[in-house]
Amino acid sequence: MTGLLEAQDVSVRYGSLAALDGVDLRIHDGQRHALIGPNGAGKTTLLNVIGGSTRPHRGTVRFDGRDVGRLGPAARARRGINRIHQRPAVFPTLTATENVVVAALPRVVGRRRWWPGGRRRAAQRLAGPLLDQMGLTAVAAVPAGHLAHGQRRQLEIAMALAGRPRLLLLDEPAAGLSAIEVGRLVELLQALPRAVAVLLVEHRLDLVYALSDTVTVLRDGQTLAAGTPDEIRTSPLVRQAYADGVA
Amino acid sequence: MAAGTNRIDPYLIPALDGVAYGLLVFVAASGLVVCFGVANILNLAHGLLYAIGGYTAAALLDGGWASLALALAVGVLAAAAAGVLLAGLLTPVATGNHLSQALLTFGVALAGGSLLVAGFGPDNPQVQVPSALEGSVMIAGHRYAAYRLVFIVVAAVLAAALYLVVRRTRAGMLVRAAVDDPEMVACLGVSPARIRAGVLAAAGALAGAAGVLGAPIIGPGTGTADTVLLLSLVVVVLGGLGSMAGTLLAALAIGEIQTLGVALLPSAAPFLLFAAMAAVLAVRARGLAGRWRTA
Amino acid sequence: DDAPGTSAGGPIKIGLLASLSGTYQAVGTEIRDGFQLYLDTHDGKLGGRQVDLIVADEGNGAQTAVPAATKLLKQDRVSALTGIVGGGSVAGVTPVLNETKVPLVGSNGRPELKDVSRVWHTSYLSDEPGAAIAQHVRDNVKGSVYAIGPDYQGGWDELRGFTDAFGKIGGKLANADGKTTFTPFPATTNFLPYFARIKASGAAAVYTFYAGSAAVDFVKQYAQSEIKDIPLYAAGFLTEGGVLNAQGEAARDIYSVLNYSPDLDNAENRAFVAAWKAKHDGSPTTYALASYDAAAVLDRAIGAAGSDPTPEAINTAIGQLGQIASPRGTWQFSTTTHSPVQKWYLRQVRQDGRALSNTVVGDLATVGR
Amino acid sequence: MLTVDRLCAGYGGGIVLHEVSLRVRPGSIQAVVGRNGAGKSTLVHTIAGLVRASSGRIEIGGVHVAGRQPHRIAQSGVGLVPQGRRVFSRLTVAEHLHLAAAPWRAPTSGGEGWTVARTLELLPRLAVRLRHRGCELSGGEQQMLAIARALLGQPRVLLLDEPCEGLSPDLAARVRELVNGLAADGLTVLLVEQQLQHAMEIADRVAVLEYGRVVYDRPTAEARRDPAPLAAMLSVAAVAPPPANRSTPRLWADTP
Amino acid sequence: MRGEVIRRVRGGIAALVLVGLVVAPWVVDDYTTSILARTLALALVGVSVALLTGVAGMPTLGQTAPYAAGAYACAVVGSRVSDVGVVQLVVAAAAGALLAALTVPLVVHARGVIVLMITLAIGELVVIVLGRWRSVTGGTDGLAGIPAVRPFWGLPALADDQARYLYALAVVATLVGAVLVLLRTRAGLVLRAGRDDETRLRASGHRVALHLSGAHIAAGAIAGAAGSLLVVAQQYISPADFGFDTSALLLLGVVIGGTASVGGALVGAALVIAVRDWLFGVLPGHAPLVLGALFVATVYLLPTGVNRARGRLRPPGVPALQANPPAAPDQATVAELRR
Ligand SMILES: Nc1ncnc2c1ncn2[C@@H]1O[C@H](COP(=O)(O)OP(=O)(O)OP(=O)(O)O)[C@@H](O)[C@H]1O
Ligand SMILES: Nc1ncnc2c1ncn2[C@@H]1O[C@H](COP(=O)(O)OP(=O)(O)OP(=O)(O)O)[C@@H](O)[C@H]1O
Ligand SMILES: [Mg+2]
Ligand SMILES: [Mg+2]
Repeated sequence: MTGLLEAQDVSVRYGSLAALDGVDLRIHDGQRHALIGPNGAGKTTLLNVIGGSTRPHRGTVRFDGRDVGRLGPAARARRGINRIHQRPAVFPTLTATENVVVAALPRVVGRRRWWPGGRRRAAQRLAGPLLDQMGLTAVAAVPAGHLAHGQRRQLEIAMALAGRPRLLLLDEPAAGLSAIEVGRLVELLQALPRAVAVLLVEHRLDLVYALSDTVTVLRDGQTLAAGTPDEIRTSPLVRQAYADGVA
Repeated sequence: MAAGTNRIDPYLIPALDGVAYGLLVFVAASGLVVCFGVANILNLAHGLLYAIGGYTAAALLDGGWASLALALAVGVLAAAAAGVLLAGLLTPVATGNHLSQALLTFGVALAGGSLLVAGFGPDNPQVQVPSALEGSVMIAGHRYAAYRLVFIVVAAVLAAALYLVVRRTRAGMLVRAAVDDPEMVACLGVSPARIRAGVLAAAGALAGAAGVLGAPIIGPGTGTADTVLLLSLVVVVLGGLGSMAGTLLAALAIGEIQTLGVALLPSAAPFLLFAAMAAVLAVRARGLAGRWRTA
Repeated sequence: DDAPGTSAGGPIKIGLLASLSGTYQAVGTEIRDGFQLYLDTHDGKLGGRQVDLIVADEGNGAQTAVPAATKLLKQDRVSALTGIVGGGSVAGVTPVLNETKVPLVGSNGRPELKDVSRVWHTSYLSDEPGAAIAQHVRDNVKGSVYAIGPDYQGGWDELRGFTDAFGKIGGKLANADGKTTFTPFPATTNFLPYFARIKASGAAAVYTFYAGSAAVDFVKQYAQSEIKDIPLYAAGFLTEGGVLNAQGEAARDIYSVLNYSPDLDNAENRAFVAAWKAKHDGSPTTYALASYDAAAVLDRAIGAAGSDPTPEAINTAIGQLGQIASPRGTWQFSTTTHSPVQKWYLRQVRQDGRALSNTVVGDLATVGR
Repeated sequence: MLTVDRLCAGYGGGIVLHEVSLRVRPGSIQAVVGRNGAGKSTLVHTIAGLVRASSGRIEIGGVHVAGRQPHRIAQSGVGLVPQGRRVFSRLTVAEHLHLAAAPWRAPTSGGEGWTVARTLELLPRLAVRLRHRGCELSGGEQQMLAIARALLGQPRVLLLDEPCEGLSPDLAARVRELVNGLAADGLTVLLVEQQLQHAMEIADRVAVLEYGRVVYDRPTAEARRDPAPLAAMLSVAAVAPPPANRSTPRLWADTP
Repeated sequence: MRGEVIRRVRGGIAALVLVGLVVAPWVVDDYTTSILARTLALALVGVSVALLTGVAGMPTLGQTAPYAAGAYACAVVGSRVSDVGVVQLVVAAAAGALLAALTVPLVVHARGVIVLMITLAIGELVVIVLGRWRSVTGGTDGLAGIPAVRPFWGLPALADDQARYLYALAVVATLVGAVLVLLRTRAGLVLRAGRDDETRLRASGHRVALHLSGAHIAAGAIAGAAGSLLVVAQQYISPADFGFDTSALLLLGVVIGGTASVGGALVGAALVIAVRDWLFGVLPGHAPLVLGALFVATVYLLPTGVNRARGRLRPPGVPALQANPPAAPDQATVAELRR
């Protein structure tokens, strides 16, 4: 079985710094994969490469069997790669609802989507339930620029889901969320359709273990270990990696 | 060989003049580099500040060195004071809110310009260069204005000083930091309002100095402010908004386009400046397209 | 609103449109002051009627001139319009003039117009100065002449006047392709590259036309350039009025052609200059003179228009004025172009007491169609 | 000493904080927890002067500072680690440190002053990124920079708005340890933290903010003794027991 | 609540203005009517500027380029081909759109001040071409003697100021209505989102360059149509009508009106142009001084315009901050604060 996403030998250099150095990653349909590692390991960079906003120096990215290396982020999003950013990125002057509508537009389905205004209406119908799931109904009409930090993160998750992803890239989705919101997030991710693959970057290992089928550990741009959560949890190598990351 | 020299010869002086003219444009634009390029305050009254310097020069210069020094001092002070005034007026407008800044400073430029003309009359006043610099010198068999040669030195010094101040001093860092996030600068204990006043005062001083020194070349008059503003804006934006080396290069390019370019392609002269500008900016924007808002 | 024109002896409204702000403010102010001077020296009356002079600002060109003129014509309902600095402004105002049927006695700019039935100018046609000086240049310059001017309608006309007349009498242009060099206007502030071309062309003299700050730049840079020893001939505006003061020493010896100079020796001029100097610093310019003459034209025309000087009547009366005595010498309207048939003078910038001034050094042709 | 008394504040047309009162003694850490949007950041920003208080008092060292300009408040010794880092994107790390350093200000009572060298020792990753600009750093590196920036100002009062967001678990633990040490040196610390067990590790008092109101404010010890109300309020399963040894970084702190 | 009131008040004002505009020619004199007609044309360009500057986030100083293209196309068609208004409008709009389409490669990738400068250059280049292409444009002195237009086949030509004004009003109302409808579809939403954060918009799968090109061309068509109205209103055009100061004043007018609002742009641009034209008539020589002072005053007096231009602060009509806690007492506080 070929994977939904296959990244091979991905390398990204910034000047003399190798942010990623020959990383391989394979995710198949419906897989929940986590990416962990100390600060500056290259996790966000790898997400950027897969999402299309950073062009790798070397290596290929194939999605759904096709080489997407030359496609920009928009084209990849239309093929089903949706993401949230480490720093929540929302449209500040648009209301929360409008944010979700915009995110939903490119891949919205609806019977009347070819009619004038039809797409927008179809997207609008999607927004309400999504905001509700993220607990944002009360602030649906507030411009996103006026939301609290955690609310923005929740909004961006709703936006990513609105794009009907086949592969969801989550960069620290739980950072800054309170316990209740984290619980809600876990529920939501666990309730995702089985076909949706998830690539999760997270420092909170309890979440990683709870949510992922497989884990990759990055450090200094290289894959240090990969395996099931149980394997990773007990690997002394991984513990070492984190400890060194501090010193 | 001789034929070769002959073919180049007519373009020698335009090429040299391109350098001098480019440097003049750089000096005129230097205040705007600090204000807009570095501090991100769009000041459409920049030409007015230059004109203040120019009129000061016209009023005070009498052909002696002492009067030049005096005019320089008065021009710099007056323009810096105008800059501070402008900073005061700009207080309610957020940094980076270019359109509102444009509205306000354009208004100041309009009103101030007509006040200047009311004060000094609609005629272009005479500007007397120190007599030692009045004449022309011979270069490679061509006559060339001495004053313009001096400019090359002045501008070079200014460019170097600006670079050092912006890149190396704490003040320069504060200004750049305030562009990104004035609130966080305040949380470091520095008043963003004071930074803004300082920037506009410095920009005013530079423009005033440029106005006094440049008066013999781009003299004071009803259209001066607009000419200087337009050239400065072009230079600052072409130069990549705040990069000192880029600005200098852009100024030199403008200088050469306006002299050598005109000498080589006289029929295209009217189009040269704007066509070159649009092309360069469009090409560069395409290159930057990915980078623009990711940061 | 009262209809245009009023009962016998009553006041009459005249509209004056001139650039009182912007690039041409210096010219516009002269035009206003010239007209005002005539009124002041004639008890504020034209044709025996008290004048209600309504001034409006032309700004930088047609786009501000048109609404200002519309106000004068449609709201103030003036009986005649005068002034207007720019040729483009005149062109822009023409449709409104045609609609309201009010005569224009312009005192400066004059574009090409299809229909001049209601348009009169006391100044000149743009190609006349060049035509007037061509013969003199042909006689006195041994060699070819380089023609250079600003790239807009006024510049094209001024230079065409010279090159056409000059060519007809066998003169040769030094320009590379035999055509006048035009510099972008008003963008050109640096003329050195053009001077390099002039030098390379081997010209024996230069003919040019610039006005305002371009004239200052041109003359100052010329004096410092490598062609400073080549004689410079110009339409008189190059050294007229305030610009001469700004040019200073750099303007010395420049020859220019114009329909007026303050040192002309006739009774009208002595009175005019004396009255001017009593009110203003410096000498009057051709702009002030033309406007002064516009007032004189209106004075006589309104007087001749009878008890009800409607715009129509004034217009008809202007056409029948005949010879007009003026500080520039006597002149009259051409019946075809409605602009003056007048004498032109050769002037040179020379020391006059402490200051430099344009001194008449000879008479040129009488020109006008 | 930081005192907030019946403080009300908000943005534009509405009020976010309703009569918030807190009292943080020098050398102590006050934790503030609460759900997203409860008003924690607003509280911090109001103290720092970035949001205008509509009524109420803010006292720092006995001086009433509400209504003062933010830079004046900073000059009186308040340091801020804002949520979302807010590093200067166009300044290099070295420039950040140079700009933030205030060696002329007296070091925090009891402790040694913060120098660039000392901060780099604490956050070694920054040392190898000195020439990188703010926008080129990874999320965690930016967070480190924000912390370093606040420390270099030699604050007497430290406002920390989720300082450990995005830091790897070990580093987060080290930062908490550092904060604890700072408090021991006499610093006044207000710590906003989402993960209650982490807050309780070091805080002397815990306050819960709900819809802009303080609904709970007790010493940590008391909260540990009777965790039920707190747990109910934040709907967390239980409050973690006090760590055995507060100074050892616990590598798998998050392991359930 | 408050948003509702504001919306009502605004709607009321808009209706009043509209009624005022319709009855204006019967109330004011010919001069004012003719000025109004000209102003309407410029205000329509203002709408196109707002579309680009406020909605799409591409601040422009170059809308005079398609405006000029439309005006000259209309003048040429008017004097050589057809005097039917609809034909001229369509030709002018097409000319404007075409010019805008030609410049798309220059502007779509640029942002902020860079767009400002590129569009400035485009505007200046167009003016230079207009001044030199004498066989078609009449050079710097412009084109006069354009025959009066008849709105539709079979209708009489527009002979007086009143008729010309009403024609302009009808066209402007139709086009502005169309723009308002367009902005309510997803196009408007996506453009606003792109102004906020383009990278994010791309990450959601939108083709940003395509949207911006579309907006640019549409704005060009509107400006072109406005050009045809200018020809109708003043029967004379010259390069001076399309110079830098026109662009600058339009942009300022749009800023005053609050960049992102079409109605605001219409009013702001009209106000600035009308005040300028009026000042040149009544305060000869002092117009720039007064106009300048007015701009400065506007920044202080119209903070809403300023804030909305910034696009950060809360636009009016947004409900209160958070889901208010169940308790009641804070209602009083909130109400107090709002007063
Ligand atoms: N645009 C850039 N220019 C230069 N260096 C960069 C750039 N972006 C990232 N880096 C560097 O690449 C390395 C990897 O960064 P990345 O953001 O992928 O880390 P990360 O694993 O996401 O870390 P964190 O957990 O802190 O978010 C870092 O050291 C960072 O400084
Ligand atoms: N700039 C702003 N303008 C208007 N309202 C705002 C603004 N910033 C925050 N708010 C509102 O104020 C309330 C409190 O926000 P605040 O940022 O203080 O929450 P918080 O407790 O810090 O949340 P989080 O844990 O998500 O950071 C929220 O409802 C938010 O929508
Ligand atoms: Mg990261
Ligand atoms: Mg917060």
